[in-house]
Amino acid sequence: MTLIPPENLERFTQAPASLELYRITKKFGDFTAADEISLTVPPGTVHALLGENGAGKSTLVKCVMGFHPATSGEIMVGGHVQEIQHPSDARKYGIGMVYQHFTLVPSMTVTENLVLSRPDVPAAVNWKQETARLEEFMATEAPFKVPLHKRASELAAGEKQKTEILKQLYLKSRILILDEPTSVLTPAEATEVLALLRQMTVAGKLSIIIITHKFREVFSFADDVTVLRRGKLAGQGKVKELDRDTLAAMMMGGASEAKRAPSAPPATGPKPTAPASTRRTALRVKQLSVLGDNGITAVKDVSFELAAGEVLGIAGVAGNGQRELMEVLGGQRPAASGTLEAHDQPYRGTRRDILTHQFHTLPEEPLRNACAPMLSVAENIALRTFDQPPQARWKWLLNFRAIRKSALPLIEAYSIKTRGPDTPIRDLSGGNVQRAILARELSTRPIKILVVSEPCFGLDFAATDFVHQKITEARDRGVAVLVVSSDLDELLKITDRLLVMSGGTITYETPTATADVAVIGSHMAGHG
Amino acid sequence: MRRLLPRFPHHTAAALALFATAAPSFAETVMGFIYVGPKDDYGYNQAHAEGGAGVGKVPGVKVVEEASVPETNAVQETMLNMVNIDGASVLFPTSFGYFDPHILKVAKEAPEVQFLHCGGLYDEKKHPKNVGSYFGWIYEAQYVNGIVAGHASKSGKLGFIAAKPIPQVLLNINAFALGARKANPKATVKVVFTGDWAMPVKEAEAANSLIDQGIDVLTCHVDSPKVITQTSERRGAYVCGYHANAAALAPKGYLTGAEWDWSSVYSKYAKMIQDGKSLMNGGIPHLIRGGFKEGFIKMSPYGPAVSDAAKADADAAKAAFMAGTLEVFTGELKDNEGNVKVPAGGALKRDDPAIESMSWLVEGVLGSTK
Amino acid sequence: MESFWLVTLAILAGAVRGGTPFLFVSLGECLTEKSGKINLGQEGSLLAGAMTAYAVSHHSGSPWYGVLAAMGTGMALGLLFAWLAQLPRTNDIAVGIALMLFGSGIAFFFGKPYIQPSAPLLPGIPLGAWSSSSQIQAALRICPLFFLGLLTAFFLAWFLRSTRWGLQIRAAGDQPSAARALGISLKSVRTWAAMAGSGLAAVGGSYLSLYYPGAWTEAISGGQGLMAVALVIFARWDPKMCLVASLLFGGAQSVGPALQAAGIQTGYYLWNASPYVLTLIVMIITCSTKKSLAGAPGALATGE
Amino acid sequence: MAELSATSSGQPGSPGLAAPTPGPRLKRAWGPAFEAILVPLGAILLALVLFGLFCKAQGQDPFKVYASIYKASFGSWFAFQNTLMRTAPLMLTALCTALPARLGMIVIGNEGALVMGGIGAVIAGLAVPAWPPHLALGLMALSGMIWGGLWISLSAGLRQYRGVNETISSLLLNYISIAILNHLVNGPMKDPSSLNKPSSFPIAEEIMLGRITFGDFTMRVHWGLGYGLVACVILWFLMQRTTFGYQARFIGANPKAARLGGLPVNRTTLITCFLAGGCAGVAGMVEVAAVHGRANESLAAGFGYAGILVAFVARFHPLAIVPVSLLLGGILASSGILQRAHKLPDSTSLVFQGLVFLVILFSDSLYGRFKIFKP
Repeated sequence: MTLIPPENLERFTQAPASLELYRITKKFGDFTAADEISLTVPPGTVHALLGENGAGKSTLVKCVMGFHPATSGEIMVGGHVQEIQHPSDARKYGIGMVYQHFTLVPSMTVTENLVLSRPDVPAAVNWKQETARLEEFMATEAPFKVPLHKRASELAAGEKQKTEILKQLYLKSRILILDEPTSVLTPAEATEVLALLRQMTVAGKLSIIIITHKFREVFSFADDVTVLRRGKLAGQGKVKELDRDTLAAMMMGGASEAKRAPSAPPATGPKPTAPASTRRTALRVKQLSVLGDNGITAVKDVSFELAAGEVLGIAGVAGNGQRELMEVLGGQRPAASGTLEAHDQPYRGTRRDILTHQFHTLPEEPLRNACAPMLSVAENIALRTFDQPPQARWKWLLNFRAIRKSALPLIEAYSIKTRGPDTPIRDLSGGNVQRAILARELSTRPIKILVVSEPCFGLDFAATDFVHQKITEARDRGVAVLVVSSDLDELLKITDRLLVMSGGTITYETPTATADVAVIGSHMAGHG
Repeated sequence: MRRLLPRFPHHTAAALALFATAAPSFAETVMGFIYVGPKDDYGYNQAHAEGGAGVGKVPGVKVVEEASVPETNAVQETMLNMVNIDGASVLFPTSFGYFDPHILKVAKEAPEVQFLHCGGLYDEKKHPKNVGSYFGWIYEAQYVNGIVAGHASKSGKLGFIAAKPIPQVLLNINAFALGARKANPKATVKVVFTGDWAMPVKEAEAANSLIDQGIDVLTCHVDSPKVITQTSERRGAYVCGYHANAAALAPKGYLTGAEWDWSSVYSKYAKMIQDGKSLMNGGIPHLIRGGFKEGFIKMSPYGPAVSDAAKADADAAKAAFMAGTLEVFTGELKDNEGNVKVPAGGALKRDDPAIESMSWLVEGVLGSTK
Repeated sequence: MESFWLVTLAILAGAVRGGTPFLFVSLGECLTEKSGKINLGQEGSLLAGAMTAYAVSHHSGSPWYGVLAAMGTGMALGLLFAWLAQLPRTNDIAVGIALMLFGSGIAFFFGKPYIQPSAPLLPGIPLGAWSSSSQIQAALRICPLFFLGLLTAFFLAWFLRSTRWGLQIRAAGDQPSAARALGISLKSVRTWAAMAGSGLAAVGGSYLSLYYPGAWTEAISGGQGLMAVALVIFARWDPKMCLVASLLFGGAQSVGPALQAAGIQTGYYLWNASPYVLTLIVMIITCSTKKSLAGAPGALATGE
Repeated sequence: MAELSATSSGQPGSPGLAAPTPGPRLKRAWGPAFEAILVPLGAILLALVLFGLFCKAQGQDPFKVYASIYKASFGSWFAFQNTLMRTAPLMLTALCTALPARLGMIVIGNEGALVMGGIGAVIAGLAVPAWPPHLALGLMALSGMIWGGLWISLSAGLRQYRGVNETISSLLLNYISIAILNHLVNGPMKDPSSLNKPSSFPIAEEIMLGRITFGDFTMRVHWGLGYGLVACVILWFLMQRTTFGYQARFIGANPKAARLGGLPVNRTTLITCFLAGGCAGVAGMVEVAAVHGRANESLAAGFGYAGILVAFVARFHPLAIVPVSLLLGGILASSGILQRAHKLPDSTSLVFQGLVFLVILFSDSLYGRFKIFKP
């Protein structure tokens, strides 16, 4: 019961294959998601795939993986044209992928997950033998360790990501596709993992395609880069021969408003002069502890204060309790202990509290966390106002005309692309959902406290700029703003003060103006 | 095995059609039969359905029937349908629960139709004229069952599996116990109530737990005795039947059984109606009851395990019932809590209303009506 | 002392007798739910299985053909379930309720001619032949299907833990997106699981009609198929626990009659509800809004 | 489920209808509406064809069978009244599944809530035998509603506060409520004169729910039909046109997002489930006050389970429940004639219902598949 015949093993480990894509096109109905894209990954190299959300990176990669076969074009592995119709085909040719969303089965142990991922899972598994083999693999080949006996649901995000990568190594994949692999890792972890993978390519064991939007990773890690924009090839070349500006230009194309983004920092408004401590505290979080989905404490004893007219940022690697903290602030999750106070009064997240304190929350992944997908755009926008006149008469009778009427100008102002206010919001694209929710949360006045999480995820540069500007404007009006983001650059740009969250606690605090990125990074990693 | 339910639709209908063309002047009486459960349940409903099938063979009678009609509005609707669409002039809604309020309600709306209800208590003062009720004193047959069972039992412990502690059921239990104690004065009858008319698994479970306690003769009062009969046969216990003949299910252990003979009852009604009698003109009495003597009930043939002594005793009792000289409840009778229910020398005669509202268990019955 | 053992034995025997159909339906439901769908139609499979088994045994003269035929019927209904429940925008619970109606309708309709006739029943294995006591003999006369169920429980536990198909079923039920990424076809995995599960339920039905109580009537099931869903929760989706839970439920079913036989006469209507109350209490104690039940397949009732 | 709120919330833009290019506009405005009508109609047609084949296989002429079904359900004023009588409890019990479904819950405890409502109504009716009929009926309805409502609220509460799956708990509660009913009518509430069918004491004749009458026009159908219609309309209005309904629909679509808006998720869920159970409870009250006059085991006659079927076929839309109840009422009302005129067994109606339900569920997957309905 050998995993792979020894002679093949020899071949795989000795000679990673090349991967060539030739004029790959993928259409969904009338929509062309990837348009005649070609790229080459020579053996033993790292190829970065760069582009904004919706640029077609995932579509392209899924063609290679056989999730949806390309409409036209050819895929060559090791110089031979191969038909990849199904994920099992991809696996046959030694192509493996590490997804942004984990593909581990939560209720299974790491061992079970690894065995299940094999293309040749034996009809009956001899666990003793498999465990011995895995332990040997861990001891000899694996570049990092994960606990084999733990259930996947008990692993931290970083461990999960490592398991995913180990899985591909265990499967002897010769070509590895990594989809934003570092988004859940601390900077130190990210560097470690990428360096190890880099070593393996240099040693001639792997070829890698890495999907990313972090320039730093491209420059420190990749040999070649391909830039996609709106489903088309926007640029390609050796990393050594390119610089940041060229890459940014490729990503953004010629659009004028997009060009402005990197050169003109949006947070141009005057920074507040008075120190935060002298202004009125809008939101006070006191020794807050929260349980995660698995019943394990995700947020431990977190306390901080947010003053009116201040933008406070919470930095941290995704999965360190930010989501749970956000959910408590949004009233979506009960706190295990601790209290919230808004304007020195206890805050419980009831509708009355929300209205009194004008406390608005904009969570990440709005379609999942902030929308009623099958209700219309207008009805979704009305969430904050539906029980107020003119949308409601006598507090209980809905006035649909008013609801639609007040949605129309917002659709216009936030350029939400929809067939009309009555379209179900789930029919909208991700970016437009984000805009609709932004419209809802930012348009009601007078807003006093604003909590946002990953506000620019999935937005293009122009929209990102717009959002940042809105946040800054709000701050200048005296709104207390809390921004949670895993994008440190964004936080550095728009916040006045920064907290770092790691392992469910606040580990570091610094004014943004004097922040040292290296120190923040080490706190994010949990080594204070 | 013998098919207990003849498939009447085809040939009967054909015969009727022939008859109708032969004697067109003869007015056809349409009789509607309504059953609360499926009509082939080996029990209560089947007994009535067989009766219905039997009366269907009488010339000039056409039978319409509907099974599995719940005791709700549905039965009112079925009755009205039978009257309005099928032209029924006599209805036999056979389940006890059809009477109040359903039959009473519909009877007021269709005063020309006769409603004959099985088991209901007709009250001249309260109920419409076109309603009548009939029922059989099947406890007489259970008494005979008891005699045979008392003889057959070696341990003197008998078992009775019943659905609910209602008067009809308690009557049967008491009669069975009295019969058994006639044959064996030390005999006891243990009762288990299952709580529902049709719960095969519970009935089998009850049979098993009774047999485990050394009980060697069983009988029952549930909708379908099939499961209990089979279980006791498998466990090597004796069984007395109820509702219909189930000898085929227990060739070794089937002693005898209390059976209905609705076919004869319904044919008698048909006869009276064809003679121009009705409830409304007083030709048909509103309350008809009957036992062995009137041909309402009968016994299954004795099984191989019945001793000659038992046969003699049982036949004697049956003959006394036929002659009208025997009453089951004669004094002195105590209930199983020691209260005297029938004083010495007295008797609870079969047409005594107290019979049909019995709420106690006779001495020798292990169980409670609560 | 001897009588104590007799009573204990009788209770155990009752649990085995009454618990076997529960065992098959719950194992079937467990398998189906492990793949990520809830099949409330097990009641329909159970009834259709009971009817088919009895009918085929009657015609062929062999109860074992009856059991096989029941399995076939159950699998056909399982296929219907799997197909409908996996169409876009359908809901597995609704499909289950519809199949419950349809399956019992079919069983009652085609079962009419088989209520009366006798069919050869499954033989019991006389494990108590050594004893002279008829109680012991009766208690230890056990249907081969119980041992089959016992084997199935242990086999299923091993199957889910240590076989390729078992792992794939668990993956499909726990994290469909992961299963898809692994190249597992959710459709075929769930279809097979639902078919096997429904087939098992039908075998449970064949036990009812061919062994205990051993007759085909329309009231044969009394909702045992519906209870399977509750049983599986009770057993935490663990086949071996299904065995325990089934025996417990089988025992609970006989508590009412047994207590009366022992002289406790009051409240048997409430006793009849004891398995349901017990399940509800267990659910109330073990469930939590803060985390999902240990062992619960992640994709259950998510529509995924 | 998903389509329903989409179509119901999307009001066709009527102002544009008079414009010179009606073609595409008409389609945009009415395409989804056509789809919402034609797909279920097609499904019912398919079910009829399948059942026809089934009858054919049983040696019956399907057209004659359908002629009989029509005759016995809608063919005459008499038959139609039969259908209407069946319709009343169906509408009320269907709401018990339909309302919680708007919150994303599948409640199947209709039968139990009906039984509890019946018990509650009898207790109230027995307490006030001498009250004026209207008041007494009102109190009985209220009591039935409260008992049934609390029963389903129990399921809802267990879900919201303990995470117990509401489908399973409501199913278990069905069995438990029937056991309670049996216990009560055989014990504490038993009328000793209800000999062979243990029942509670009867409520006074004067406070029974009467037949529908307008002047000289009298129907055989009791006022329960009116209760059902009114409940459907009121609850449609509540769910579709009030802030409470907006909250409920928002919670149903995404409870997490609803919490973000500070909507009282637990309270709305409990109230909705209370109303839902209350409807089934009123169905129980109607059965008691208009039909049985007392509580006994006939209360659990399967109306609850039939209501689940109606709710799903009506896609949980309170107004759609009215015609669907009428349809199922017709099918149920015609089950007798299948036995009497065609000698088909009593389970034929069950096969027919199962078939209709399966085909309707299948048709749910067809929405959006036909380009012709795309706006």
